[in-house]
Amino acid sequence: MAHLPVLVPVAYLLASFLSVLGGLWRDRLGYGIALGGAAAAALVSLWGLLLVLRQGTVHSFLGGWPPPIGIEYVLDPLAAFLASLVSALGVVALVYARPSVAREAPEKALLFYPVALLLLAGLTGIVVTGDLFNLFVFLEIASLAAYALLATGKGLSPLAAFRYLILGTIGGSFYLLAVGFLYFTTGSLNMADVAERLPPLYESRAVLAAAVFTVVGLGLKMALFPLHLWLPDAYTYAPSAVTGLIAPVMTKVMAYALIRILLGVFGLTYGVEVVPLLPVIGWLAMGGVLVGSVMAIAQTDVRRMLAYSSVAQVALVALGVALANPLGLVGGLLHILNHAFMKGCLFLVAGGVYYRAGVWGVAQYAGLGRRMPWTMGAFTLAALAMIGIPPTAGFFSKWYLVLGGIDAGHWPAVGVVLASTLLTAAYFFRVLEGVYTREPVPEVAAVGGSEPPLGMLVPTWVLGGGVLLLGLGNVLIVGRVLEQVARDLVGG
Amino acid sequence: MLTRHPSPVVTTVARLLAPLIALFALYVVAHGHYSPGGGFQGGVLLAASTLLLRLALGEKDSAPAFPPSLALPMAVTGVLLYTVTGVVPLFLGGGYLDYARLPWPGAPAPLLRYFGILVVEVGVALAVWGTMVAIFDRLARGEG
Amino acid sequence: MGEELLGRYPYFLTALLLVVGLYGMLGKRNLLKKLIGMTVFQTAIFLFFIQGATKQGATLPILDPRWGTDPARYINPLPHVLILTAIVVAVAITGVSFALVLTIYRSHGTLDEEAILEQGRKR
Amino acid sequence: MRGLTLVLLGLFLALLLYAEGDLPGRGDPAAPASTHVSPYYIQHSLAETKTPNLVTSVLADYRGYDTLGETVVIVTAALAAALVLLGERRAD
Repeated sequence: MAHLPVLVPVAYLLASFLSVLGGLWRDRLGYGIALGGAAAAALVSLWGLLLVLRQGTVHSFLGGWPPPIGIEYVLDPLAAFLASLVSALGVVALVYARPSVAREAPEKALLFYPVALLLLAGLTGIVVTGDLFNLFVFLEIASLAAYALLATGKGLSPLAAFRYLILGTIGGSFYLLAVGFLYFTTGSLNMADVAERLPPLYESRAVLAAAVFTVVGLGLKMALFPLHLWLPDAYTYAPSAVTGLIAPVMTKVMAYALIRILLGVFGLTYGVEVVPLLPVIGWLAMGGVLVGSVMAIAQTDVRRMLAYSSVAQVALVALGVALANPLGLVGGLLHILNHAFMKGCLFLVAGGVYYRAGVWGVAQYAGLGRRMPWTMGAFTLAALAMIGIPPTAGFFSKWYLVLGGIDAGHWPAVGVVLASTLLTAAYFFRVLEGVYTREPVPEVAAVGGSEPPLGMLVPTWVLGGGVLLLGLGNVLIVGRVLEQVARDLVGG
Repeated sequence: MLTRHPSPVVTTVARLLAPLIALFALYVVAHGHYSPGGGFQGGVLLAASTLLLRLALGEKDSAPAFPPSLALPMAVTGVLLYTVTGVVPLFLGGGYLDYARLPWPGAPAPLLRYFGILVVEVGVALAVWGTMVAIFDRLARGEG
Repeated sequence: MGEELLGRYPYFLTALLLVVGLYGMLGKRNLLKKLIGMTVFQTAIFLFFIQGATKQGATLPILDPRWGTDPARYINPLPHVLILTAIVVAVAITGVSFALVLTIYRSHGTLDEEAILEQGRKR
Repeated sequence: MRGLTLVLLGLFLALLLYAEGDLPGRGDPAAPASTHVSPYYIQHSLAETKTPNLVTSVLADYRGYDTLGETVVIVTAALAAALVLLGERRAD
């Protein structure tokens, strides 16, 4: 099967549409199809990863037309790696969503899963495509699904989703403008073809506009500081099943798209020597790490704290890319993986606590350590990983980021990564201190607050265990996948 | 909820026009190979004929022409038709959406592509028609 | 310079429309006005692509036996295809945003962004 | 806030006007977009797909996957709008 990479998004599409039809007929059938489809897609993408590692990049020509006439799918190690990550986390989030949606948004259950699958289809489509315009189409599929899912919460949730829709549409449209400028100057839409035709045009002002619009557009989508304004509200008011699905992967896939286009199409020479795009991204990212972390300390709502923390962590990924050397890029890419597991686990814990105790506040987490030992154990593990305590996953990505910073002689970046460790410790210890040393607040004590159902606890611990396993297995991931990828993209 | 327009002129003209619009829409879908047109344009025109009935007759009286509960399944069926048309060649040794590998023995590749385009245009038309009506109905009614 | 400006007037008008649309999205407080801005903005992008598809001395991209398959005779079909896709995407976004606006109006009774945020804080 | 918006809009317009200088001439038959990929469609569409309308053949065949994505987008919109309004009650 040389056309394997196509199957990942298409499997999601088929499952999603069948799930709508099945769900209209029998409620349970819809969920069953959705979960089965997500599992199948995850298996396919893992298989694809193994295949790619064994025999190199797989190209698939859609419609049988070779590029640049037609659209091509490119499953290279990085794409296969990200597709596996997205689809695996998708399965976890869908398992978790069943009890969570039944509690937080029961009336939405019918269409929740099909739209969630469309989100995953869009994200995997972005990951494997080798065509600039096709990326835009799948970007919008993912975004539309995300707007709707984020709007299913209570209170200000629809408004937060609407603001995200406006800013997200600006981002998508800027990207489309960039594609237009690239198309009219090179005459092609295929990424590899454009990359080949671009070097003689490096001095072109239209190419400069394309680069700037790409960075701003995808920067908006990935919530790169100072374009992150939509993110905290959107994550705070959404149901926890939605944040559990979107927070770990969505902004990361957008970061991947930026890496792909900036390094893969424009090329490192353009981003550093012709126009100092990467250095600018680097300084913005440093601002994002500091501002996001400080804002996280100031929050009283756990979800909001985690959302600001996401802004800081995505900025760390961007910082790794901006260092423009293999070590930094490995750090950034490893952080995509690690942060997906850590932040996913934390959001799932927050949802589990709400399920049993009905609270979101940092202060109300007091005393939960004794009442929900397993849930809070996962929280502690993920929090330690976020800070970067050695055996856990978070340590290694920060380690590579620091090495990359030293390698580039970029001392401010090194300082920012170390500072982010301290700031992250500050906001997590604030929560952990209450969890393990204080008595429960009366409102929590009144409702009891035992462990959430297994359907939520198991996914939480799958991610929690993943944080540990990734820490132990990082040598394997870096050695087998990321080092090669980083060398291909930034040389050295 | 939309209600029937009080003027008989409006309702009668709408009932006369709707089938004509739908007929023209079918022409636009089918003639997309030779003139501007195709699935999207035709689908939107089909939706226009339905929405004209909805606006003039109200939801209840126009339901026999297009039941509201049909819209979403139709949209999904349309896109499913497209997706499955793409999957079939995959099992016959071609790429995804490679119409030249559609299972029709003896037909030359250009003819297969010609008909492949028609099949997906029909799928697109169904999807667009269903979507437009589904969104309109929900906005007009204001609930899922 | 003057001649080039005249030859390029569609591009400049498009740029102006883009700015108008962006202003609507960022500068207005009413959610529906933001949506109007969004539609203008997206339409301007369509115009940007379409004005770039023109070719001097060529006609619309439907093959005509009189002119055969000479590429100089037909304008570039690719931007038209891309924009057909982009139009559909824009319609889809508009549809979803209407649903969101309706929900917001139901629960808050207003479409003024500041007023809604004010309500949200009070709760 | 308003001042910031105006500054951003000014920068946006400035970039668009700056970029204009290096775009290929309007309607130039020698522009990259008119010479690189698009002639293939014009020359081969009839032979390969029997379809004289180039927009249709590119839309549904050469770049058919984009069109699938586009159809998915529109169905996503239907599902998304339905999801947003699902279970909402009228405020009357």
